[in-house]
Amino acid sequence: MSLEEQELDELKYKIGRNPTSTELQIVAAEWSEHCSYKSSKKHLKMLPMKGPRVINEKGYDSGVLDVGDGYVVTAHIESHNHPSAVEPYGGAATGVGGVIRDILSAGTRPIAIFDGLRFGDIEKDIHARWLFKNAVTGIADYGNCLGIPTIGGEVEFDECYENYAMVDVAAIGFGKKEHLIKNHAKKGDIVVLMGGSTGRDGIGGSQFASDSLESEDRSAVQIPDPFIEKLIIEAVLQARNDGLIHAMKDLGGGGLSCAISETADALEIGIEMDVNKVHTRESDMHPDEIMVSESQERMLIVTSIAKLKKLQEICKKFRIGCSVIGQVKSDNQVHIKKGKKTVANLAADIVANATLLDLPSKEPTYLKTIEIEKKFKPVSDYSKLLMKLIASPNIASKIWVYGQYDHEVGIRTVVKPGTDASVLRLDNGKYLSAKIDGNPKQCYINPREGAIGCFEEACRNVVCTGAKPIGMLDHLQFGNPKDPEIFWTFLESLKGLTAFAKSFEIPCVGGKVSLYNETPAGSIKPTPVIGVIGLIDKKPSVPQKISKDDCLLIIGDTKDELGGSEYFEYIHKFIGGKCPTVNFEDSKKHMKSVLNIIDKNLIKSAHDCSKGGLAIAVSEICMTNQIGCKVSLDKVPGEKLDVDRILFSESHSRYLLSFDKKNLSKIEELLKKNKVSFKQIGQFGDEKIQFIYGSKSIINLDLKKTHRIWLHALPNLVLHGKKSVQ
Amino acid sequence: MKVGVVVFPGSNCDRDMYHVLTDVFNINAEYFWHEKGLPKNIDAVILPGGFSYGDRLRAGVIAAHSPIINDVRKMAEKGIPVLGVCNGFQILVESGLLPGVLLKNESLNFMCKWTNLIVENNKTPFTNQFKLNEKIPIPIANGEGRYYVDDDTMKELKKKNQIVFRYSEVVNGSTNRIAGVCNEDGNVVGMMPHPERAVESDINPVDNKPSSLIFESLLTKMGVSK
Amino acid sequence: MASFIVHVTIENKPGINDPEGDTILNDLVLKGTHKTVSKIKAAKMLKFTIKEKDKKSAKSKVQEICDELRIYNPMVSKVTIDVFAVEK
Amino acid sequence: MASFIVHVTIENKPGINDPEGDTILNDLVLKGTHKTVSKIKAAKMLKFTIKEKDKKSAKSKVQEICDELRIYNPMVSKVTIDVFAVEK
Ligand SMILES: Nc1ncnc2c1ncn2[C@@H]1O[C@H](COP(=O)(O)OP(=O)(O)O)[C@@H](O)[C@H]1O
Ligand SMILES: [Mg+2]
Repeated sequence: MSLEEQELDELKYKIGRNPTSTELQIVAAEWSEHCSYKSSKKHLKMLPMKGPRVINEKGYDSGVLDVGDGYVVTAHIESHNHPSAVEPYGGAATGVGGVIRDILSAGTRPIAIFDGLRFGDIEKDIHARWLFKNAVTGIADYGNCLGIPTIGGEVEFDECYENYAMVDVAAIGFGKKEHLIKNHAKKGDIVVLMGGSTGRDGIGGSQFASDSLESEDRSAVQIPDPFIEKLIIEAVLQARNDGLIHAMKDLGGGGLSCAISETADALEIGIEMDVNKVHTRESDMHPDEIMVSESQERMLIVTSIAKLKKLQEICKKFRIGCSVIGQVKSDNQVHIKKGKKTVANLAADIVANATLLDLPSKEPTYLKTIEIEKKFKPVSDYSKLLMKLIASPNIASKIWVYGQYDHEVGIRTVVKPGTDASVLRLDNGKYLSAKIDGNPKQCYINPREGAIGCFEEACRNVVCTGAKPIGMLDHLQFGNPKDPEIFWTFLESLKGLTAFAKSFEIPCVGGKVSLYNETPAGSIKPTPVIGVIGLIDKKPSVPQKISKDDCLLIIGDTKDELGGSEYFEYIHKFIGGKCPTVNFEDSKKHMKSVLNIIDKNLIKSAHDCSKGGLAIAVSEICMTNQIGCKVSLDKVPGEKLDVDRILFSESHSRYLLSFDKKNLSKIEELLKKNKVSFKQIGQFGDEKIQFIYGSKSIINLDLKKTHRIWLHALPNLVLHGKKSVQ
Repeated sequence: MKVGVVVFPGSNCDRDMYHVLTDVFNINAEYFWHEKGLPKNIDAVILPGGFSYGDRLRAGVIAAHSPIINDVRKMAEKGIPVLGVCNGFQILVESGLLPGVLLKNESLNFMCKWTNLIVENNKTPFTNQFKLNEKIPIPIANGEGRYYVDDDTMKELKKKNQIVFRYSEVVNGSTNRIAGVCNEDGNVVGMMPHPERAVESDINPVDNKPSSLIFESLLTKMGVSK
Repeated sequence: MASFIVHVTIENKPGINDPEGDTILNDLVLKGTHKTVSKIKAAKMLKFTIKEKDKKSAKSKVQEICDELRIYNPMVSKVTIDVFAVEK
Repeated sequence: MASFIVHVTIENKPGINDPEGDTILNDLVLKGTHKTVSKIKAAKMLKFTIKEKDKKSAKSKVQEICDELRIYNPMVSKVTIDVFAVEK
């Protein structure tokens, strides 16, 4: 842990003396990129954070949305990339733990987990396979043990993550508005550390997240203990019900240093604490170690002396540690003692507010030529090609992943993982829909349009369940921000997200920035991951079984936008071309129309077109419904394109609706009225996935065989190292 | 009539079970923390699913030593209906109230999926409303759900009609596809699948009627008509 | 009283299948170039630190704990107990 | 070529916590009457049966397999490898 030289000078100047070693550790932890957001904070302000449903309170680690009838939903997203790259099992598991405590600290019960997983090319790279397999087990073991359903996520493989791991975890909480923690404290209140013991694990952790992997501190491995976390959840919620919590913060990156200084700063109080009072795992821990230890499963609670006894009883019942480590003072100082001796005494606002940077940015040179396409070998057999794509790791069914996650516990899961967004029922009769999406391949080609695309895709997924988007979470993951070209991609993505959020009036309710994501081969591709939360007032659109003679209709134009597509990258091994862009007006019209149609109960299911394009989206519908379909490519709306482009373009704002023939005219009428580009392109029946152009057969795949390959491709690869299609 | 829902450190389906008992079936239910005793006026006991003690050492083994298990045992001896679901089943097995053991699934992974049960014994307090061989669509969610007994015990189980539920397909490698068993008297039943996740139509994608019969059987046994 | 380290190894009885060992063998080891391995068995070990008057009582005490608290499930597993003196 | 049994014991490195061992100690063993136990550490063991020319090469072969296949993560765990000759 160390400060840069000018930061050290700045600290000396601000406090007018040389810092003690403990002060240095505390400040280094808090001024790290991970805790202070020093490179990004200035710019993050551009995101719209307000909205009629958004509830803002000081010191919340998660976003809060009012969902009516006295209830709130909380949401947060985090990543645990560096730790997962070193120890995928523990890193991914403790990633879940961290985001759950953010939800808990607002005073809400966590009700859902989402995971976004990205690794190197698992077809070639055995190490990537090992990382993937263990990260999935880590998430499963942690979330399952907590009894919080993991109801959705995504999995993607790309060479840019070689020897690395991107593990994003989002969580949603639910509770009564009156139970929200109001985060306040007054002089004489006491500060309690609750949960597991403080050990040497994770020392150097948050710094580690801000350094590239080469210079990692390998002692920063965290061992997950979901059992303690489960007990903390129950104890905290009990204490909340009994009104015992004045303010609360979870311990994450930077450990006690960050929790104490941020609490003091946010609540405008001083905190005096004694490291001797912290329950430690080992007896010989130095104050510096205690202050920066990132031992998991701990919460900081401010309460009053009068309420302490009840709090201790609760902790005793749940057999978790509960130590009074300090008091609230009126002087705005963070005062750390060891017994009688002062080891650190700093103004909270100095510690908690690192000087923000204004880093230079410059358009990367690679972007100048990225849109130029190369000539590909003509495709001779589209059936074979589609089969290959269906078996590819990015497209293959992810049931091997979410089948290891308990996605039913809590008995809220109305729409289960496996299609688009998942849906939870809430206690006020409404339904919540959510999904996270990223697309580094497109973001690499166009950081702005790529990020907008992720946002729109997450919205589309939520809209397919009949939900109106009410909030967004962004997770901005990039390489070294000091590289102006990388910083430019960060800014572009952020600007894109801001423009979309403003135009669609979807407030950003939370987010996270993760920088310095570098592998030995260089920076990762820009990897923003966007979570969207939607609300359904009446009934969600639960996919109904499609039957023979039902119709397939597409909304939205298919354009010549194959840059970053699975077709270019997986089939032709080509990175480049024109990335799909979102036309905001069309996008809104389409969302509105789909919601309208769902509301009128006219369809059996809606599915969005995304990764792999129309060909994959249609195949997915066929496979999940166990029914064939015949699609006429010549009918697909949009400019006139070659067959491969119609099949595999990943243009946004497209939806596939499946419905009973009798509703066709009503749907057409509604879409015409809304001036939406659409067309009925297919009909269900038989056991073949077929694409034709005019009278010419382009693709003809056996449904059962395709389905089998789609289901088993991923486990075959991960467990047995076997490719399903050559 | 009153049903006790036993809660261990790490139980996590207790609230789901409580919700189903009270909100869906209008049954008077109460939570009992594992360190407490069970009062005499309890008419049935349910051990819900979860990860008691984090599944450490073996699922259910540490909870099986909890003080409350002595009371559960006494009630079981008196013929009071006892149901263990998932981790509850594991605890009943580890405390010797039910025969057999639950081993790691053959896939070695946690499995969360919907499957079908076949009713093999419709004489228990939790199955008296079923027809024999009736099919129940229901989800499983466990890592250690592979039921195992040795050959001799298996013969006994068959002879004494102690196999209550079987899976309709091979799910996790359980001996004879066993998904649930009862004690010799039939009043203590353990099952790996989660009936509480299947009784409400909005979260059951197939058919919630069959699994509801598990709770309606209990009501019938208690002489309560719904 | 002296300190002892007691290793308790819990493994499946012969005849009970061991999917974990089999999977490591078939999916990892034999897939590679390591053809000299013919079997892998997975077991769990608990290392107790215990104060007893001698090796023998350390062993019998731990055996008692294992039986009484069902550290192993006698229907499927067996235990092996090895005692080591703690070096001062 | 001779047959060897090789025991690979995988446990968390010293200083890294061991929640499983702690829970078994505190919630099971110490709840009872067995107060002479002061620590329990949980570990995993794999028993390899392998044909190699001698003890030494059996050991190095198994070590190689464990490293190559990432049977354990050296960042968190340490392994101990013990070789035994198979009695005929
Ligand atoms: N890592 C994961 N964890 C949980 N669910 C996942 C994961 N990856 C994919 N899924 C689920 O699989 C389904 C398909 O995922 P994906 O292809 O990303 O959907 P989409 O293309 O609609 O964004 C979704 O229901 C998604 O939630
Ligand atoms: Mg989708």
